[in-house]
Amino acid sequence: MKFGILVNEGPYNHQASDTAYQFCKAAIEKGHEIFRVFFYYDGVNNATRLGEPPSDDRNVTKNWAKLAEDHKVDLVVCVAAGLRRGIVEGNLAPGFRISGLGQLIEAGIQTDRLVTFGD
Amino acid sequence: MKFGILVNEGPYNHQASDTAYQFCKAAIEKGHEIFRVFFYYDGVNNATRLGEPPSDDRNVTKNWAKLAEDHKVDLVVCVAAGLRRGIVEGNLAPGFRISGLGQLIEAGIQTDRLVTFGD
Amino acid sequence: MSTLHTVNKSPFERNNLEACLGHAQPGDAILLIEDGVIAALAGGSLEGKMADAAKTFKLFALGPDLAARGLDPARIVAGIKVVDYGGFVDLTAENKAINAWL
Amino acid sequence: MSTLHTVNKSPFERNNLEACLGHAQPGDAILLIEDGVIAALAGGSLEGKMADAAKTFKLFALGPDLAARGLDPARIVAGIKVVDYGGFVDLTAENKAINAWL
Amino acid sequence: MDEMESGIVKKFMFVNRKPPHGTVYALEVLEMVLISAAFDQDVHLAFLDDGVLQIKKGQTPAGIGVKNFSPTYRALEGYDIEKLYVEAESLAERGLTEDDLLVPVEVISRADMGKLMAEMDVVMTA
Amino acid sequence: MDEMESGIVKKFMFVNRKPPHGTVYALEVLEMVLISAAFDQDVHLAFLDDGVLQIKKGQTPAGIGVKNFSPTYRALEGYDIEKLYVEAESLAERGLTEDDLLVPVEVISRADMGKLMAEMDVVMTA
Repeated sequence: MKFGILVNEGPYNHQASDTAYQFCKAAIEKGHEIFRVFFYYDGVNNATRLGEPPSDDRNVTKNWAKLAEDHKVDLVVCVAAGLRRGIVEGNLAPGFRISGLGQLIEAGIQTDRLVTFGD
Repeated sequence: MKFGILVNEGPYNHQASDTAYQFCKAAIEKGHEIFRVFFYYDGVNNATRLGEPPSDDRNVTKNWAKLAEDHKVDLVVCVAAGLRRGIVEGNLAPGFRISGLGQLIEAGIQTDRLVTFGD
Repeated sequence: MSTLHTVNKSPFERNNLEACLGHAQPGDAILLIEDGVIAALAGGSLEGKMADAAKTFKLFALGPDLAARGLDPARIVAGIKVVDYGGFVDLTAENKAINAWL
Repeated sequence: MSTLHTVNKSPFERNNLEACLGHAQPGDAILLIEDGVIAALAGGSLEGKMADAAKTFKLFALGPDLAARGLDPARIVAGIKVVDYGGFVDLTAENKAINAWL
Repeated sequence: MDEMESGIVKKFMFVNRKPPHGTVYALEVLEMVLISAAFDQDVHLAFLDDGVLQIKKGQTPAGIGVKNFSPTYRALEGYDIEKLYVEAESLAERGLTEDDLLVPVEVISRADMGKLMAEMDVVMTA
Repeated sequence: MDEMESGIVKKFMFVNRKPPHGTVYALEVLEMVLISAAFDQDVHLAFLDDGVLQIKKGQTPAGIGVKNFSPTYRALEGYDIEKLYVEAESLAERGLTEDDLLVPVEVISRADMGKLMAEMDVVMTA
């Protein structure tokens, strides 16, 4: 089955991004496809490459980047929401790309299920 | 009277930072002193210099920076919370400085009133 | 000396106002700000509760937040006084401590 | 085909679960995740409400979120089934649409 | 765009349960809704709980220093987004009536809102 | 540091009303509390509503991929932070008892919690 994922909140402050990540891992393990993960609202903050969480905690951004690398998952940051909050090409982490909201609507159309994680 | 201000949430996603800013402006107009504004939790995201909100909307970061310039307000971003979320010297907006949580406790001790704005 | 309590969330969505009312002391000031001003709406299911609260506490609502949401100060629960940001500042100065019910 | 509803906030703090229960259709699946698992706690003031809901809906709670919070699966309301992330994925596949009550 | 010519038409619902201004969700959902208009989908907007306040008349956020985006709801019709549903119980709980709303909507009961939601293919919430 | 030698001793209260793990507040409040220990203030911690879950025994967040910071509450005593208050009604509403908590606390009624809060000089909430 083909999944689209919407992440509404940034890293650490809310569990949304962690749950979305665990969901994606489990879906891939079960043989499903993650068509796209779209980061909107404060969710764009997951894509900063400048974050350095304490070494004994998870690194949310790197978790996503590794998932993208290992399983060719398309990680898309909303350009308008990112610009508002200071997530731009200059501080974008590897594995993410910036594009328009249309990519989210497209994910809603092209996938079998769209799953939202938020506050 | 001497005020300390704690901002718990980032710009745009929550009104907290806007309300804190309006509160500070009104306090200064009434002759009070804003001893320090401390940005903690997602509040550190107010200090990015990379944000570019739509031109017909307010620029939260620039509002704070102008207040700091006009009235010598001390804007302090928590170093640990900032590091976790990718707010570091490299993308810090003018008018803000990075320091430790002790600066917040100090504000609680040294001011007449500490006012918190959050989610 | 009394405490100023701030409530910034709608009582329909969250338990902040309920928690505030359960802990504030008689005579304390409670200021509704941001989405908290929704609690001030007259004619709805919370009007009785708010009218009761106005007997025990000094209730205030932030005018700019009412205006932002299109809420008419003439249509809020009796006993809630509308203040601006300057009034908010005065309330923090008049009370000993500020308890933000987040 | 039925809908999967997800609820990620505590019913003590927010109205998400209440809103979900007010709109879900009989036979729909409701999955408690993140702080939403607090609704599953047995022996508290919400147990009756949850036991009633279990008669109309298929109730689930995410095991890793229960464990994170130190909530013993043996002490949750009867009728709530515990699933892991794989079970969450299965629920999304088995239902037509997913409604996240944020 | 490819996706605009996919030929697939799904029932989309944007569920609005949060009040405007206190958080950004109302504004950024609206931006999402406007984009969706380009995809020729069957778009529904639901306003329930505090979400009914998003389309309250007379919003004047200048005093809180925030942009007034509420006139944009009036522009939705121009994008052929005309299926706006408001929950009757949510209005009543807040002492509001249909006259308080700035756009034409269909006011339906909570029970009917639940049934309508059950017909959707994609539900977007914030 | 100057501030650590100010001689001023205020009653500080850190109010915890949110559950752990779903949001970062519990963790980052704890970091704030640890720092406050260096300032020789009269520090109080209050756990009420879902905040009582912050000190629930047996927290095992490995499965959600998050660090387990709950043992840190046990370390507070070593920093001379010993005034921990838990609201009785909040425990009961959640089917919990004092035995469920991982640190020694004083369980007090909601009414007494309100009175205690009224004595504070600085109240920090998240």
